[in-house]
Amino acid sequence: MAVLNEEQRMLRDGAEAWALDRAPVTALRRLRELDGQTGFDPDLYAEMAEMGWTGILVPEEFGGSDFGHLSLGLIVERLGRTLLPSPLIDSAVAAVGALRLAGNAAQQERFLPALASGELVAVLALDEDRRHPQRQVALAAERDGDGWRLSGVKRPVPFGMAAGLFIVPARTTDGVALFLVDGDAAGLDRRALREVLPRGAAILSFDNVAVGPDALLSPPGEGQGVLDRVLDRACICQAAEMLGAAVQAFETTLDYLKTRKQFGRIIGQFQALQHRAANLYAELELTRSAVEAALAALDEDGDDIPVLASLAKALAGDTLRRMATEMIQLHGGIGMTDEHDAGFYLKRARVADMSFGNAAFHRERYARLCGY
Amino acid sequence: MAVLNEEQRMLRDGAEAWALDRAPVTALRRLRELDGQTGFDPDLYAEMAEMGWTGILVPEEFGGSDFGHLSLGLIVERLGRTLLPSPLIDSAVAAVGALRLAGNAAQQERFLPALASGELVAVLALDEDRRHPQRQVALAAERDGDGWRLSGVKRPVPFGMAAGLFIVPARTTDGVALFLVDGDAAGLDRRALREVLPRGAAILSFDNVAVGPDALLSPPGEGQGVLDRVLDRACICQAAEMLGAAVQAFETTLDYLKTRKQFGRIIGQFQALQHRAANLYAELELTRSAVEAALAALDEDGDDIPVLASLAKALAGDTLRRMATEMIQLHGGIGMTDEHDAGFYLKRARVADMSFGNAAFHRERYARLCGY
Amino acid sequence: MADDVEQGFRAEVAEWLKANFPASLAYKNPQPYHNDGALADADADFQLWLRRIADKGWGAVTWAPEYGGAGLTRAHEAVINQEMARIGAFNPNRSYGMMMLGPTLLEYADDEQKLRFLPGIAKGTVRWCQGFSEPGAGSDLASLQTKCIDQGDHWLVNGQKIWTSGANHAHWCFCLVRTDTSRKQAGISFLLIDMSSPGVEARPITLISGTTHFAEVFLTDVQVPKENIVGGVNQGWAVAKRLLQFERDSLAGNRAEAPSLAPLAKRYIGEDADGRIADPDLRRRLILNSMRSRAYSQTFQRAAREAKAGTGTSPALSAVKNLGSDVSQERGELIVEILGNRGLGWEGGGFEPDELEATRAWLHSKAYSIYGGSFEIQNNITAKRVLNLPDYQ
Amino acid sequence: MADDVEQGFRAEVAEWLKANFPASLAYKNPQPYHNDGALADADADFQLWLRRIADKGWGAVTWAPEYGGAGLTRAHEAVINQEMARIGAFNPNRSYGMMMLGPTLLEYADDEQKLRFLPGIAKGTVRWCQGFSEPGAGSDLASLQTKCIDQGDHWLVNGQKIWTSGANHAHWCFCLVRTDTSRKQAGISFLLIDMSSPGVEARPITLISGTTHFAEVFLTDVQVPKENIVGGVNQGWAVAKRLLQFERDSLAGNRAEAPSLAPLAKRYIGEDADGRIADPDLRRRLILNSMRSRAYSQTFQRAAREAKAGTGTSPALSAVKNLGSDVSQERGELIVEILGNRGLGWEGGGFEPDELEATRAWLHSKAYSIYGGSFEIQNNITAKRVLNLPDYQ
Repeated sequence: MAVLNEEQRMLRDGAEAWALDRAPVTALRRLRELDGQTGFDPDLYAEMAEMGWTGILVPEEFGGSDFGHLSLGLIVERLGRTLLPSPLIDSAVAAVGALRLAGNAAQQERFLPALASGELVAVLALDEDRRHPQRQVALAAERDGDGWRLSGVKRPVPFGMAAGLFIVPARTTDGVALFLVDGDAAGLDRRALREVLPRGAAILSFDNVAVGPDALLSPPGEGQGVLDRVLDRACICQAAEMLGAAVQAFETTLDYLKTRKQFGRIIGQFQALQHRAANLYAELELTRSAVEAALAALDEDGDDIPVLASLAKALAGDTLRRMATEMIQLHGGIGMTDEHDAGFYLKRARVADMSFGNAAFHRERYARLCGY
Repeated sequence: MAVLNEEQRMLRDGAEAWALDRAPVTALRRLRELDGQTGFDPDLYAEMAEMGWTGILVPEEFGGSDFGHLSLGLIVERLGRTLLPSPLIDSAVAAVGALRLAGNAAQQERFLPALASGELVAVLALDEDRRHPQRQVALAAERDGDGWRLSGVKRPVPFGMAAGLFIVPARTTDGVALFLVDGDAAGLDRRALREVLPRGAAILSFDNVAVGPDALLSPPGEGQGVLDRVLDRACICQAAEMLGAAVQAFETTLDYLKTRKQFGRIIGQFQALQHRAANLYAELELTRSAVEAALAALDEDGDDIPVLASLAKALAGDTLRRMATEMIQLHGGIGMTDEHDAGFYLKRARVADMSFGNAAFHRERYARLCGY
Repeated sequence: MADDVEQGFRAEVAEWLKANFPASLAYKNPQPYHNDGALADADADFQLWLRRIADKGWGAVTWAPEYGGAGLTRAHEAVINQEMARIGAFNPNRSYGMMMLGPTLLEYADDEQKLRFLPGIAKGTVRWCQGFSEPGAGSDLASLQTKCIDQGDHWLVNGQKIWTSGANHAHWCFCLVRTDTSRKQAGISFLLIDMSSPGVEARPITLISGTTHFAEVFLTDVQVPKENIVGGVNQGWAVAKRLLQFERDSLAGNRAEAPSLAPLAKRYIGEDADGRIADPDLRRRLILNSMRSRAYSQTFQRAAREAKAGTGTSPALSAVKNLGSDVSQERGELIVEILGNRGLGWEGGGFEPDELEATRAWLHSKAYSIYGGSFEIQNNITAKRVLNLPDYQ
Repeated sequence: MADDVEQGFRAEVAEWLKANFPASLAYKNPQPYHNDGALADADADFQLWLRRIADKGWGAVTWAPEYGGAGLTRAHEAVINQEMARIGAFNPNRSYGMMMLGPTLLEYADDEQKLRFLPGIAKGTVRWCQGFSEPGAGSDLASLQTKCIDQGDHWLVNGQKIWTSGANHAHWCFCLVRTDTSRKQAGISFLLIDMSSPGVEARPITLISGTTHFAEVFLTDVQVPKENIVGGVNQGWAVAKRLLQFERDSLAGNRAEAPSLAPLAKRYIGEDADGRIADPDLRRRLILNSMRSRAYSQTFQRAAREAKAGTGTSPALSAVKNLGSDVSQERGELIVEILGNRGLGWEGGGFEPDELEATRAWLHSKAYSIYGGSFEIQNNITAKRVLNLPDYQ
């Protein structure tokens, strides 16, 4: 575990206590059964905002605390343990990050306070169908007077049914630009997707959506650079959340190994399972190191952030998938039932891996950055 | 184990008995200590020839038995168990294969009987320094009257110090051609290499070596096609030999697990080791299937030989390496000593993997052939 | 079978198939991993096909006609299977009864039981479920608790079963029950229970894949006729072990031969300039899986050849089962990774039916290494029985 | 240390290093995996460097001056290490005595023993070897048999040790001996034996890598002074366990931070049109190893930070050791695969010295998961002490 200051310890302990009390896995179950399109519980999000979590990356002048990424990472790790669906990473990390990196004074003043207070949920509308786009944005923006017109499709957009604001990378004749698009913009159609786990995913169809000049967050040619930096932040926080889920999957499994009896023995006595547990523990420790190093690098503005981000996201992706798979296997039949939580960890492993580029994408990115 | 006919069973049992009696691992040790440049024991090779093994792929009219590749595979698997170094694959499979596939009547008459009787050892001079060439032969052949002149370097050439004849792929202006070059040709310099295991490897330097028109085995443009087919045969037999080594490494280790005591127990009682042994057993069975399917395809002249060859060679490479590594690990300290045989299996794993293209090469080849 | 006889039979089969196999079912075997009858029930053409096969006796080609079979040889069966495969047809009678109970009854049942139960299995009219596992017992089957008390003219059964595949669609259940509480394996009997008996209740269990393939079965004061025990009182363990071997065979057998994923990957991910799948990291894992999958299928064919020739040591089924589940679970993971965001769908619009099916199949595949003897149990068996490694105690 | 004090000390160190570190040794630490003194002995500049460091007290920076150290803090030591690293210098005193025995003596030895043995370690003048393992004992250290009998004025030692690193170059040996045959762990003492005593014979063992780093040590009627037992008679097990912890630390610590293999791979294999290592299969394995290697090094740094801060749960050393050996063994395999045919050389012409060295290092690396507590033992420790999983019995 990282070396923390007093503030960070309080945040972490607060998040842990709150998650246990307010956001156990049953919160996810409830959301699934509600079959709503929001993908998260607005009341819980309001509580999170009240505790200041949505403002942790927002400067104090806009109502945030500017505590930094390590602090936020500690919180999402705790929330990740019980798989709480919330737009915290999408909105309070990615959208806040984009506005801080590229927003002009007016844009920051307009949106950052609302994001910090949790009143506004803003998300990236990034993926275009099958996978992470990797510099191949297809949604097109054309100049129209002093504004722009956007056409194309983004999917899946997490929390896309509920978000009030989208940050939309679009292709222009001069390169990628980022736009701020209102959720209720004319010509913007949203359709809900039912995924393996609730996260309010949507298909966004932009049919000649007109936006004004004040919607331009990052001008053509500069958008990709900003987007890359935003995605590094999102990846690292997403990895922290995945680490939390993996830790919980491991601990739940470990508890089971210590209580379940088969053939007249506690199954945790079987050496083959002991060694598997030991190897999983080692993987968890590796992943924790990568996640914490990346979070620290963000706060120190280190120059190897892209490498550390890809490392953390790739490791977290593999570790969580492996851990969730072993969770099911070691639980045996009960782990295959919907009644047990194990399946949720497996599903989350897949969804989280696909968010902001999967492990394969980040391994390849790491390789390119490191000259392989 | 493959379903065998009576002839094949006799060959297999004969090879097994002979290998145990005449070619235990001490034969390899002896060769190493002799520090000779031959890389094999000519007396043992003569015995092998006497039993007809060198003629198994040679037609009866040239003094062979034409028993086919499965028969030869059974023998090399048995020889592989005790790691006997011999040019059987290089000469009796690859060289014989090249002469049968491409040789004219005169060439076949001149060389096949001598190869079948074991008097002549012929090998491919294939690799050019670091790795398997994969269609990038550098050694050049230029026309000179009605003959040719060869210039370039081949290394390592196994049994290159002892071979009487080389089959040399060379680049011409019209594509790859194959040449037959006498071991004592003027301008051909051979220098011995000391490798981790004896196999008589040499550096062959061709300094304007003049050969006559009768040295042309495969004309320009046709050489690569012949070479590919020859290499498929060599790969498959090499994989059979590696399977034998892996089986022996496994069985030796299994015996050790059943006798070695630690903490007051036979270590084979420890479940973590039991499961590792079970997984290794499964890998061995997979590899055996791939090897036997490939051998059978050769004898049936199946049309997926290239795919099956790459599959068998890649699997055998990984399996033998893994098995040899586990052999050392499970033997503990004693496995690290030169006195124990484990290190020989590890070294053989690496050398055999590099022969005729390593596992990575064959995975990639398999992938290309199968459209990945 | 002589070559010319085989030729004649083959032609006959081809002709019959042409006339009788419903075209709508070609290459669409609706029994992929569900196998609980629910899907097949809904399809009229499937029902028609099942009836035609049953009438022909081909639901159980090698069984005697009095047991509902066609009384033919394994060679005939092979020809029928080959001819079916050629046109995308399939045997509609791949039920638990057919794959597991039938062969077991042929070996252990008395004549009366055979005549009574085999025809329903061969014709596909009676659906069976397996009542082995119990809550708390898991892989340790022999610790089962369901009580079966001799009441003179009948057995009285009380207990609970779990992981009973297809219990909510089954007519009968083959059960393990405890007829002697003083001994472990030697106190178990193999009992056939009519699911419509009073006191039998099946409650479906929803799996992570959303299917309700399994059920819990509650047995409360269920009366079962005395003659429904197979293999003798307290002799059920041997019967069960044999049945589990048949199960292992059929589970492993189901998973040989899988089509290449290269076309799917190229469709979803694209190719690089060199014609390779554009994602190099995923590509390598696809290659490895393909190679293992092919070698697995070669292993299967080899085992079959060797079994036929009765020679050599065949690869142990316990190890083969683990290889099979490993290869197919990895395949399931690879497919959803290929599908990318399209592999995250659960239901409803926005996803192709194939995509939704792949996601469910991926989730379901996690069961391969749990059911039918878990990965760990198979490894124990391999270590002990194949490698002869000593027990811990 | 205040910032300005540190600045001053750093400048002082840099200046001293500039004046005293032999240029010929820059980036050429001759102690890579041999560590038996044989190589270092042969190098005059190395000997010079060792003497200069010893005179400065920097062979054991934090030890008290009466023990041959410089009496400085860990912070000073860190500055010295950083300044050395900057110019490719290194501590020439990384011996078994320094890494394992010294710290143990500091905790367990009496004052007289400390004054007698620590200076030789700190100055690098006395070389030590470790006499723990015995034939037949392997990982089960506590079953050792070497007898140590109280003869009134001395101990009489008889027995055999194996895997004694550097025994043929060592002046002294720290041994585990049995002073009580009636108890297992509680009958073991920690004894220091002069290798020049009559009855001590070391026979080198050749390893698969060709090195003779280890030896068998035969102890025949060896007389050892009574005062050479550390930590008390029959109290040796605790001393040994502590020493093994130091060993684990140093083994794990040795293997953090490894330079990228990409340049080597591109040199030996070439690049594709896209600038990638031309062998896509090997490339992916290189990437995975690089990622794990980096995360391993991050884990090390984290453990150090956490240990310093005394907060949180640090990753268990047993698990870290296994990760470390795994990553470096894989690296060894990758390097010889990169070298291809050039990775098959043993000695003599036709190979570059670096190539031969890589081949030997690959073979030697197989020992990482065996010595200092095997992979299996470390996993047992993790399962038991870190994860609190129950024992089998």
